[in-house]
Amino acid sequence: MFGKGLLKGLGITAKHTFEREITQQYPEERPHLQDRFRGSLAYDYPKCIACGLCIKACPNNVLTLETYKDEGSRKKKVAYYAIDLQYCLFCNLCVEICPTATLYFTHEFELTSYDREGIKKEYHRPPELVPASKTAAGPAEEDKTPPGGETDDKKVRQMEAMKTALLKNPAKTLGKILPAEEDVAIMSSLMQEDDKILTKLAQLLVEDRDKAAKVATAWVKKGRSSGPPPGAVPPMADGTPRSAAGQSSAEETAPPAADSREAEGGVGLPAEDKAPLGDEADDKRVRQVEALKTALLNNPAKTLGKILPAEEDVVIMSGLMKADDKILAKLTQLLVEDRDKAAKVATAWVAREKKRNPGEGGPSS
Amino acid sequence: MENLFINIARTLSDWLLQLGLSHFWTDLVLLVVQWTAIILIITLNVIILVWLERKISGFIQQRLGPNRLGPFGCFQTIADTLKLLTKEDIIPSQTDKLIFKTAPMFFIIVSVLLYAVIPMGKDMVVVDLNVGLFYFISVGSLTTIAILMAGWSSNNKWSLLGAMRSVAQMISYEIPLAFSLLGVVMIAGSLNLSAIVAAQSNIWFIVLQPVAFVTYFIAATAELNRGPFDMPEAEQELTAGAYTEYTGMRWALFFLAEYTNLVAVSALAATLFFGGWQGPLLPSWMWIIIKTYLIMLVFMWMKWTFPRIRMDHLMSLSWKVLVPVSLINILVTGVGIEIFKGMGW
Amino acid sequence: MIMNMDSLVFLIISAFTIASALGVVLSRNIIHSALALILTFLGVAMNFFDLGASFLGLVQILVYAGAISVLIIFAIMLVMKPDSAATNPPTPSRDTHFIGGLLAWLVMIGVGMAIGLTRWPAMASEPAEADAVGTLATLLLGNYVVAFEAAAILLLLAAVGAIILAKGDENP
Amino acid sequence: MFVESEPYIINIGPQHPSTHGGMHVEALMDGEEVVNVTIHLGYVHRSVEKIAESRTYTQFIPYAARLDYMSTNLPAWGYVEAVEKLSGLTVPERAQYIRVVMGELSRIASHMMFVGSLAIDLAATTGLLYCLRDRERIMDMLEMTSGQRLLSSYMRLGGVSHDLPEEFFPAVKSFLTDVPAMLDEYNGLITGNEILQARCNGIGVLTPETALAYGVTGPNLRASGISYDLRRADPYGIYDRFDFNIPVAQKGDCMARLMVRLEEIEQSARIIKQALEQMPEGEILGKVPKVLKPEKGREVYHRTESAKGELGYYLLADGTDKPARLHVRAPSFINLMVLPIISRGSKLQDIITNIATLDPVLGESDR
Repeated sequence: MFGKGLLKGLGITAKHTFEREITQQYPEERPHLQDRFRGSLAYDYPKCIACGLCIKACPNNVLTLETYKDEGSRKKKVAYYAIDLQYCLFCNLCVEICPTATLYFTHEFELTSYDREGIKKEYHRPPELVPASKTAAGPAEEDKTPPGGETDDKKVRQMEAMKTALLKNPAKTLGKILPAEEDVAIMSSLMQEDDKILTKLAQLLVEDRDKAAKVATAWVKKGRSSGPPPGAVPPMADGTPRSAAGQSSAEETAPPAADSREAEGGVGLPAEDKAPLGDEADDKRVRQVEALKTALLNNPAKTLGKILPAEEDVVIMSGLMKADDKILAKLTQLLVEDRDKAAKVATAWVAREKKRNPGEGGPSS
Repeated sequence: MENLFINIARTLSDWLLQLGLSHFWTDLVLLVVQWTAIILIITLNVIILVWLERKISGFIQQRLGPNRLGPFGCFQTIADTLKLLTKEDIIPSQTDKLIFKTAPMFFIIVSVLLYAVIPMGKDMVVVDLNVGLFYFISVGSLTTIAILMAGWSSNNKWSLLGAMRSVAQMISYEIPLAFSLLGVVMIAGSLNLSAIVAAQSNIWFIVLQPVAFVTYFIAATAELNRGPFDMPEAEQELTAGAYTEYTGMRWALFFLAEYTNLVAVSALAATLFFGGWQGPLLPSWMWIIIKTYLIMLVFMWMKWTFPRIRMDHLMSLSWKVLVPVSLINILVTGVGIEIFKGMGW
Repeated sequence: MIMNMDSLVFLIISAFTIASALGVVLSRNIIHSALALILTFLGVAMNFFDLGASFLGLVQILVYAGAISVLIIFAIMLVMKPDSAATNPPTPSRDTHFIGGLLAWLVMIGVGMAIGLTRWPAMASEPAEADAVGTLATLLLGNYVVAFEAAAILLLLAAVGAIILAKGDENP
Repeated sequence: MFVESEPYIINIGPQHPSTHGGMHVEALMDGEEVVNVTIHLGYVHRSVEKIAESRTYTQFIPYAARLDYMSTNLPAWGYVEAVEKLSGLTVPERAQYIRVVMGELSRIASHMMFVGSLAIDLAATTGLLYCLRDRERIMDMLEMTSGQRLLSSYMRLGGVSHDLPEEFFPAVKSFLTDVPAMLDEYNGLITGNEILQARCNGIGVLTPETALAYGVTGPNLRASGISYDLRRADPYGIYDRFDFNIPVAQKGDCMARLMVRLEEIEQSARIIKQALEQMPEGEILGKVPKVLKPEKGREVYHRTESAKGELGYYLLADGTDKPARLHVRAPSFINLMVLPIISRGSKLQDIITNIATLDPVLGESDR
């Protein structure tokens, strides 16, 4: 009979109207993720042996690896590692091929960001592990060293590994320098509270174990007597104890590049914090100068027209530039720094040239 | 409680008379107040209805529906209305601007006019017209023109197709709609809606005229352009049909008008077949609200269950099924009335 | 003439009707003309309401404004030229203007004379109650049933003819 | 005098609610009647075949999984089998069974999406939501096994990437038990609905001759009365070990295409049940060389029955670790080509029904 199917459909919808809703109220109610769920791709810095298999396995060029070699060593080490998640297919091929389980998928799935840079996960060699001889030189020199350059030595890596070890398994590591179990507990709590102590201890352990033992014992004594650890500074932006974050090292918890750099900068090394930034500013300048140079050579009329009013002058000036690289370099620099000055200088040059070579504005010397 | 609104009106008119206004001006002011109240109630009601429709569709689909703004998400529609009010009002350059702008207004005016004759409670009707039912049908037919205006002036193929479909559909379905109501009119012996309500004091006409009710219900769904007969919008085929080019508040006006029509048609169904405002215990205006809402729930239930019918099936359903059925219903009703008269009822 | 409510309403409605009727004639766009025609029909219907003949007014709305004008618009749309801005016939020359005006005056005079000279039968009885649908029904289905049915059959034939025409030849 | 009318063009897509992706259908209409239909494709062209030439054999697996994203495991499966055939790899027994289970689950997911999208294309929104609700259980199972819901890239050369986890078995068992109830619900809400029947019965009739002439495959072909299913006609994998029916309908209209798919859901459930019973313990990944370099000049064409029809991969090796040429015979693309033929003379609304029942996936047809 016509209408039977309609009524049945109505019955089904009516039945479901009074059933329990299956909606998950997402931001409040977190979805149940399966164990194997593949969220964000993450990288465990200390574990990486820089074999490059993941780079080869990746179908979409998501991964970048920059390596360096210590002097006198054939072993490659990671200087810089980046995961550009915007191209990631989440195919699991890199994770499967990784021999040391450095790469793994987390359950973090809210990966949106306001700009492309935010999607990229970058892992730099921590600046605080740059050897003392370099860090002492101060920011001026540091500016010229690109972050993660190839001149750093293996202490950085050692110290990083030591730090991780100290945090992950304090009992075992500290047990080597502190005899009493009680002391180990105090020391590990001190370390967790104060990054400075941690860094210092790791450095000492790498450099001189005896000294480390002495210093550690002193700290423990002090800590036992005065309660709060010596020289405890208020926690910085990233000052939460790292082991408390539940992650094995800082790299994983800090996705944006700038953050991770700052976090790894540690407490005692403010100069290095700013170094990469200054570097970037410098980079920018260099790029600007480069671009301007090209513009001057390719299209002199347009660029020079802004500082030289007469067309004739422009022709003369462009001839000068082409003839002499020095003039070109000087002019570009002036243009970037101070346009007025550039105009003055250019006019002077043109006037000189005119005097020297009246009638025609060809190249002079 | 029963005479709440009547008392308010009476107090107001007494007060105005005391102020020294003549009867003419008092009536005029009262009329303005009544219409303002009706328009306000309609707008608020539509806001509730949109929320209700979204909630109902959510429950039917085992979802929650809007639930973020206010308790049970009941302020969601208000937020949406605000959004629509502040949205850019785009008028495409190749449109017939005059008609494009007036179409939504025409639609909403016609829809609001429908309320004039519906008895919203005991002695609560704006104009107690002697031919109230006929008024409802003829004014209701004007909505066609509004959709036609919208579709034609948009200068868009989807819009025109939607408008054409809508016109064909509405003209065809007016006939079974009017015919199905004739049975009720014959039994009640009047076109006056208050008289029809009064005639149902013993028995509701749904019992006497079940076939007429079913025909009316189907034809009304088509007249309302609601699923499964939502030809003019038909988003799967015509993107948004006659309303494709409309944005912001103009677009919202169409929906306001459609929901206004929904309420009017449901209220008419309640009046004609379910005893209107009659009912025990609760005040009369409460009863008509309850009945109207129940009928609207059925409309929504149907919309969210059924697929859309095809255009030619729609037409043949009207001409080959509904018209003959409603004609037969008129015949049977007439014979029935004569038989009952002969038996001396 | 004393201004009272009734005459005020009448004036407003009449002005509306005449304005929209002028719109029908003067508009350059034929669709606008057709839509103005709907407004004219509505104005006439309002006049009926004003006179207390609601039934007649509603018939005017349902049949003319609701159905006939939609058909007119349909017909226009189906045969319309692409340029809708100037679809009405072009403005006639001055001579045709003159002749047209003269003809219009003649018609008006003729109609006026016909109304004035006709001997209207004296009102037989009291006018029927306003909205007396019952009386109308008795007349249509009682006294004039043959004419009523004849008209119905005529309309039916017209409808069938239209369908045959629209369907076209099955085997052209 | 008869009314003469002028045909006009209606563009459905590329941005349109019911084109299932970026597809442009140009319909030449005479009133509401369709005179002709022209399909314009390429809006989702990703040059997948060219990408394959710059990817190693393994690296292409996730791209293959993105061809037909509605049944992600089936196109990936077809691809890995093609490569295995090309380089003579063997697949362990257990992996074969896991592939069958996951593949058939994907097929059910695709068909559920078909039923739901048909429902919403005919404006029965609720039908879609119920289908998606049930499909979600399959998605959960895919997530359990492979870690991804939609594009799981679960297949690997020589096997699969993960073994089935413990929690998978109760989930799949309860799903299989519920399949008849789900089908009952679809039949009540969608198939049994008279309006839908009126819109599908006798609409878009695809005759067996046309179907064969155009190379239509899969459920669309079987709905036209030709019992041709690669799982039976040219069994690949271990399909010869299972007992299942090939649903065939005779009419070739939209309703037949719907019914065939509904029955296929049932048959897939049967296959999964058998596969789970027969599944042996063992390895899930065969021995695969670290760098796969098939000899130069070897070529292979391998075809599998995907949810949409015969999905074939042609591979040509050039001695390196990357294929010299990959061609995909995409069933969606070929099936879609009959749309003009079955739409001519019907109504505008039937185009929508026809697109929905041909079940194209634009990722696959545009590649």
